[in-house]
Amino acid sequence: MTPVDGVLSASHLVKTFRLRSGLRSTPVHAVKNVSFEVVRGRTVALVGESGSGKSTIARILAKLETPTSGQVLLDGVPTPTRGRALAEYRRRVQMVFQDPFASLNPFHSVAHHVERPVRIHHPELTSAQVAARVRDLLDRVQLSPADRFASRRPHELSGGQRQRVAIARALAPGAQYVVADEPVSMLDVSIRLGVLNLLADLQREQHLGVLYITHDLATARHFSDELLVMYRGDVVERGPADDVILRPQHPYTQALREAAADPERLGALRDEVRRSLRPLGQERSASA
Amino acid sequence: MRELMPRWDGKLAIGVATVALITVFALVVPLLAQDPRSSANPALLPPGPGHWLGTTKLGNDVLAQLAVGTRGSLFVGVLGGLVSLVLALFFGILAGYIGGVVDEVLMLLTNINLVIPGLPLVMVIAAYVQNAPGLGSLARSSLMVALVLGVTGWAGSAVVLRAQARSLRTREYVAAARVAGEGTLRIICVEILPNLVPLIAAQLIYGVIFTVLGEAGLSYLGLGPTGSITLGTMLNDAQTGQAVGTGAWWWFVPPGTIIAALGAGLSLVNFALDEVVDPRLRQAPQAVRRQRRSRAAITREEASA
Amino acid sequence: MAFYLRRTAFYAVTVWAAVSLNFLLPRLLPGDPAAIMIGKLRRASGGRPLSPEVIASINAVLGPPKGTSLWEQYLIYWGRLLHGDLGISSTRYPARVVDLIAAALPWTVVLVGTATVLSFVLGIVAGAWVGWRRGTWLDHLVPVTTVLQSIPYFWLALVLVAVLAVQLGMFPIVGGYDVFDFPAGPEASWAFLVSAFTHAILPAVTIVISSVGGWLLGMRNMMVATMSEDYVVTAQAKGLRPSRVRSRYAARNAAIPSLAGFGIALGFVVAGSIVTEQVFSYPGVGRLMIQAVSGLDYSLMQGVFLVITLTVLAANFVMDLLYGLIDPRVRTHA
Amino acid sequence: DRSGVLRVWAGESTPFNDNFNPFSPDAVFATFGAIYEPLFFYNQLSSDPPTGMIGQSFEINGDGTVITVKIKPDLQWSDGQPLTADDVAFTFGYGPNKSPQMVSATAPDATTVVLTYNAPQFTAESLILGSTTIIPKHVWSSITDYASQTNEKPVGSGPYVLDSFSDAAYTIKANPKFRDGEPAVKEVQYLALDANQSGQDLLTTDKLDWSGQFIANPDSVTAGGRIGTANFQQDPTVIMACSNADLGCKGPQTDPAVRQAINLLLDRDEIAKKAFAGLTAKGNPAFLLLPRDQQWLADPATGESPQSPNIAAAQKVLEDAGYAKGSDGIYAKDGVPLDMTIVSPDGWTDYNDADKLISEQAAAAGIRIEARTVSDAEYYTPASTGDYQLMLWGLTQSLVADPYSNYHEYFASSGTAEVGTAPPSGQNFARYSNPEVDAAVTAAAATQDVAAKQAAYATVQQHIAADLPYIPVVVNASQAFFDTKDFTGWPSVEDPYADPLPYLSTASGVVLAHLKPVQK
Amino acid sequence: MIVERAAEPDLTVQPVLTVEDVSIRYEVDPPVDAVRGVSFTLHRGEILGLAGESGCGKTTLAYGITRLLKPPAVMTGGRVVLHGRAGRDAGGDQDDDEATTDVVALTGEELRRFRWDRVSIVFQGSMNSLNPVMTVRDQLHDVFTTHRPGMRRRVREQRCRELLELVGVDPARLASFPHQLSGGMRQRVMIAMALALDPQVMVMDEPTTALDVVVQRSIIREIMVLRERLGFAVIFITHDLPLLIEISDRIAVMRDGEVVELGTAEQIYRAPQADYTKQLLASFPSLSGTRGGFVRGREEVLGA
Ligand SMILES: Nc1ncnc2c1ncn2[C@@H]1O[C@H](COP(=O)(O)OP(=O)(O)OP(=O)(O)O)[C@@H](O)[C@H]1O
Ligand SMILES: Nc1ncnc2c1ncn2[C@@H]1O[C@H](COP(=O)(O)OP(=O)(O)OP(=O)(O)O)[C@@H](O)[C@H]1O
Ligand SMILES: [Mg+2]
Ligand SMILES: [Mg+2]
Ligand code: NI
Repeated sequence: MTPVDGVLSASHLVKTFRLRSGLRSTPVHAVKNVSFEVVRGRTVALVGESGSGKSTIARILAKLETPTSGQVLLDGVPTPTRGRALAEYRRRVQMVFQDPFASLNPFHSVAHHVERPVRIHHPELTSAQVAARVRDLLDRVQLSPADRFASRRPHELSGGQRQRVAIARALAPGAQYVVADEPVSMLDVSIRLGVLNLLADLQREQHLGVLYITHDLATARHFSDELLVMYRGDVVERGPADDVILRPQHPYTQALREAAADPERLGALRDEVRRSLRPLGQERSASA
Repeated sequence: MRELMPRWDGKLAIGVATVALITVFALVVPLLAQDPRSSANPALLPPGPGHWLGTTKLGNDVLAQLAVGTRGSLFVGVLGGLVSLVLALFFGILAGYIGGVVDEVLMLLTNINLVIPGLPLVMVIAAYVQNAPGLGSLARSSLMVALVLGVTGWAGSAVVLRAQARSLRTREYVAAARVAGEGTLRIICVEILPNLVPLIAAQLIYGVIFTVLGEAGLSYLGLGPTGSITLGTMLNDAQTGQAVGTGAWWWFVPPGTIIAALGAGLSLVNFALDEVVDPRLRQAPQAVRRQRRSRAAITREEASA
Repeated sequence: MAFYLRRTAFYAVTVWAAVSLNFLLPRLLPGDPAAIMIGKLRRASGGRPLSPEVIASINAVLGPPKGTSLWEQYLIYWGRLLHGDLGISSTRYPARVVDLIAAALPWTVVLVGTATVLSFVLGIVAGAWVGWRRGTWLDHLVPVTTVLQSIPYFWLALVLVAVLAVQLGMFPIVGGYDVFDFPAGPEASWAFLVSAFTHAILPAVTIVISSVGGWLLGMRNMMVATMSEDYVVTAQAKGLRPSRVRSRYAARNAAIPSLAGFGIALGFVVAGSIVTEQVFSYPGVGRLMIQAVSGLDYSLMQGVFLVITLTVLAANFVMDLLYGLIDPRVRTHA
Repeated sequence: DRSGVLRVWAGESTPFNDNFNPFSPDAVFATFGAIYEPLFFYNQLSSDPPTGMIGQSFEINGDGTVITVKIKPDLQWSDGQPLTADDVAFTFGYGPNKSPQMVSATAPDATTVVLTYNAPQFTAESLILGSTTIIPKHVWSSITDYASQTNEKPVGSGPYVLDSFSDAAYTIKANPKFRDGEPAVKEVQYLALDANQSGQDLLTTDKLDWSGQFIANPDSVTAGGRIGTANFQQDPTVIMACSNADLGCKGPQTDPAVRQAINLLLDRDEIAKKAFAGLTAKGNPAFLLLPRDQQWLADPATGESPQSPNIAAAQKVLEDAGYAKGSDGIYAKDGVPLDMTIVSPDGWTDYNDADKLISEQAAAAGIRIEARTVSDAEYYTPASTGDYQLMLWGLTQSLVADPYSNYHEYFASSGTAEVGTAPPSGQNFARYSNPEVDAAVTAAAATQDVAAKQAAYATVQQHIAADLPYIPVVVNASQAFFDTKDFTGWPSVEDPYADPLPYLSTASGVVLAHLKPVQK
Repeated sequence: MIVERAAEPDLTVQPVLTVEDVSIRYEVDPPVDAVRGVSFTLHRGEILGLAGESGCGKTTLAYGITRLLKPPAVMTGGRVVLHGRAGRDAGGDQDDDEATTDVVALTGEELRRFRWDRVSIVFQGSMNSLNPVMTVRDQLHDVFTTHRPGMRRRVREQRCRELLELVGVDPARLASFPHQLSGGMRQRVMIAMALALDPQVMVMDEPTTALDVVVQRSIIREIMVLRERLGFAVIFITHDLPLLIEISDRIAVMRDGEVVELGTAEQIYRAPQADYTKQLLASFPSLSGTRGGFVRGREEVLGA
């Protein structure tokens, strides 16, 4: 195992939204006291059903949202909220969004998307150096030859290619940690693995710490070292990925595990349904 | 950006051509025609050689007046449109992007402005402004009329822009830009505004139409600009000069026609922009036509087979 | 409920803002109705001097209250307003502004109301039809409406009067009713209603022609957009009759934004009616407004502006309430 | 078919004010002449002596301080109460009629009224006898605040009484108690319209029988032969200049040379043709209503303003006064260019047009005059307070064939005030002040000797024609249109018994009483 | 290029829907041939899975079968036949349900009556399939008032309540507006509505993609229960191949508008023939089994 030289940790994160309707406001407890650590070179997966607070955590880590309480610590130092320190934090912690169609501005070229973070975080570079770096990044996400892609706009790219641009953008400032919020859920099945594999490769090569957020248990298991299961804002189970998936302890994890499609159980559901209906006769009305 | 450009079609072509013609007319003809204020012609000449659109009661050449008036109206229209656009951008985009309390306050102001009926407000403000001391000749200049119309006419656009800015704000690419470290101003200007271009253009055009018509209305009510010629003041002159009663249609009809044509031309351009903002508006009818054509082709094939 | 609370609060604030604006504007800019009135009286009496009592009494009625702070004036203003006191007109001294408006308002409300509803219904029905039959020759109707929308109201009115009323004699030329038949003014009779109706046709037609295009276009666009909504496709898949899909699923949903815009559009129509009333010598508030403005009759101007604003606000408010009935979503989401 | 109802538009706009108070500036027009009358009718169109209305005859004593009026016997108010000298005396002691110079107004018997003043009233005769509407004492004695009355049920002595009133129209009907017997036209309906165009439309469609309005091409209305027209020019239209720097006027127009130059550069012919549709008469710097006032014209040179421009002469005047043309073609002196503003009320087309022409003509001579239109209110108030440079303005002619009231009203310094305040009496809004003119006007007031008056007026004319505080432009048209098919008895050039303008006080009542419906 | 595998011919199963050589084109610039010569047969009571990546033409095909194609789509060729219950051909006096219908030839009123009565469809986004401004009751009643005009109001209401109960939604929700229901409930309401007229075929186009897995599971189970009880056939469209394998009887794999492979679920899973099928299967790392196509990191590739 690679030596641990950095850690991004979430400590007792709480996020409560206020849903205002008229004069009243109701609290939405999106995240309730969640702690975990992302170590460089390792991957942590965060799974859970829709609305369980996964994206909220991602957005807190990316400083798009401030936690109601709790802290995000980078190498043990609380994260800043403004100024140069925030820029430095952003240089090191980046995010890949769910939707490659929405996360790229249709107005700007591929080069622009990758170049901006380089320029922002490395103002000392000359234009030539920036261009070289952009080319290098595009090559690294296998958008090569880079020159052919640099001037294109998002709508001229396939979904997978777009997500690669998004990844290149995340890597551009020289990120050490990447928060990937369902990075492939909007992609075609056939290209999902390509993108995930690329991310996994980069993670290895660049020694990245990755927080992989998904509701797909299968990829979570294979992609991550550690796995956290979230349910209604709480982490209900955590542990090494294989342990959690193959030997779920918490009832919710078990339910998730059950619900996930598994071709191995071919025909099982049909048989089970037939079995359950037959002895009880036609009158019995179905219940969820 | 291809998809941000309106698609070239008949409507747009007619619209652009109309507006372009009117603009060229307004810019070029005044250089060629005689002084629109010159009364050195016989009065109320019907159209004919020498005076293609006849003369007014004072002997002004209608063509010259029309050209200069169109220029004046365009000036008022564009200026008023710009003023209201700037205000709409300020209120709309700021409210939409920042959200929260700022949004509430700005939208309250916008909504108030929106529900207070426009012309009475313009009349009241114009009456006050035009009688305010210390403004001198500015008080009833076309500049002031444009300002008053601009200041009262932005709310509708602001609502539209806000809605769009709000939806853009929640786009992931805006969040992505923030994560990349972009500043707020740059995000608004570089990430959000360009995507609003068709919408902003549409709002500007709408503002121009609104101001041109508003100016005409104000002029008719005697609150228009004095000292400068616009289509509105021309109509007002024609109306008070009893052009209708004396049968001097050449004095009365052209300014109204130009206003209507300008408005219609701009609206047609707006159509194309609407279709950019909401492609369904173009695609749906087109699709029906294409399908019909193809169906017919298939039936023909089958029939011949 | 939250929705209604919110809207009510909004209207309260708007009313407050309109009233305060109305209070402030004439005070920000000097203009002394009393001086104007005294000047008029003096001219009327052929240059003879006016007695001090007369000047004093006019100052008392029209002049600015002396020795009071702006804040006190504001409170007094509200107090008077709440008692229905809008002051005395200086151009029609000593008529009370309230009486002038009370006589004029019904005309405008009926004219504008009828024309707006007519134009709305026509526009919505035609727009729904054009939208439903998108891709056919009906599409060409849409650009044509822009011309109608771009014609200045008063210009159209003058042309219509010249052609239809003067040349062809099809309609009366001026007024709200036939003053020759009803010299004593409005009365509650069938004949009078008929007269008022025939006099309202041409002004109403003007308003309808100039405003119907907007409704048509908006409705058509919404209709086209709605037609591609999943629930419309579902309704078709359900095998519902086309007429039912059109009315209950497509047109009804497409009309909702237009309804929301109805109140606001009313403001524009009121504006249009002001110039229209001028052309037709129609006895509505628009006429009063114009006279007040040209005579710098601040009380009347304020009064008319306030009444127009409040009326439009009230219409908006009613629309909002109705909107809640028509679109169930707003009742829960603000 | 129209049952003999006469329909009138006197230029009033909707809605009508329910106001029949003869003291109110906002009263409807039928108040003056049709319902209320003065003692005598002074016909502006002729130099004949006034004709009696309520009054039978009058006498002014030698020094002009006592006027004794005999009124007609057995008069009645429209409510049946007797109209006696007591009412007349009451009227002259009431409200604004009570001038500071008045000593007493008494009624020694039922038909005699004695008005006593502390100063000669020769020149005020027409005002006192011809423009003071007589009111019933039994109604008005209890009214203290006459200015804010609306007098919705007027009780008068004229040929008509109020029948019905609405915002859009009111009707007056024949007064059976009228001293000369009920007038022949039994009903008159007054309309309110908001645009000249509407009036013209109604005239051509036979919906209107009488109207006094400007119609640029009267032929289009009269062509059918049904509508007759009359146009008696009377009131001078002038460029009024705030002329007196000493009283606070600001601008180049305070220099008489500038006013003289403007006077010379005007192309009055064109203005008359284009702005006033050729319906006006020629103005004169003596401000006389020629030929009525022919005997008062001292110098034939002031009998008519130049009709065509003389730019060279105008420029010479300027250059002699020290002005020089600047690089922009505009004359200037001491670095101050000749740059002024002339205003007229919005919608007064003829005035607006004339302003535009004046502006154009001035520019041709090197003077910049910007033409602006303003709201009515913005026109009258600044005029009275002197807050303007140039205005196109209408002076009114005196009722009688004697220019005194004009000279006194518009040129005497008693009628003016500092800029910023309105003159307490008189309408010298040009703020002209010339001791010689003042002395001449005072002298004319104190005499009835024609030669003495002529001498005094000569002095006045000489000064005002040179100083030009009011630069004459035209003598304004006043067009009247009337239905000659349904009604006869309209005034004509042959029989100008009254000016047939429906908005003219007294005269309109006289015309109404003269008319006869055509029996069909 | 269809790799249809001769599954053991089961003579007890009857075809309910035959799709023959259907081609559909979008008349855009340039034209898109979204469905190209697709043929398959749907048997009574069967779940036929339709798999394939985004944009391969699944939805278009479903719309084609149900005659719901909207402009600019045109069916350029092919036949869709819905067989009568006993396999009889259409006859004049037979009940609609019994008739064999050439779906493509239906027009106007006939088509309208055919819809929902015999083939119903549940769309991709159930969120938007319900009219937001009509109550659930109104939208359910609509189906009956149109297709069963003689039905009494009371009976109708009763039937609606039954339907909701059937899919596990509280009948009190009849009075609700769609936005007052959760996503899962809306989906169930749509399924209830699709069942209302007891159709022979129900097309489900990604009915559960927007839902979270647990809810998704319960709905799928619901559908299977109902199918067992009511005997309708289902065309189930999704790109989630593992899910299809788990629940379908047979699966058709589509690519670029063509069906590249059709076989029983077991055949597809255990022994895929077409390369594309294999590739698709490899895209889904197995939950409990091996990593499949998922290679994590360079060294493992080398190590493998
Ligand atoms: N800006 C916000 N305002 C109010 N509530 C919010 C906001 N953002 C998220 N929430 C609520 O917080 C909860 C958690 O949302 P979050 O997006 O983190 O869930 P998630 O696990 O990412 O779900 P999904 O899998 O659907 O993306 C949800 O109930 C959501 O409605
Ligand atoms: N209205 C349209 N105009 C033009 N092309 C269209 C239209 N609708 C769909 N297409 C094209 O037809 C093809 C098939 O689309 P379809 O929606 O049937 O795919 P799908 O398999 O349902 O995909 P998904 O899994 O994303 O729902 C695609 O290439 C698509 O781009
Ligand atoms: Mg999420
Ligand atoms: Mg699909
Ligand atoms: Ni006059």
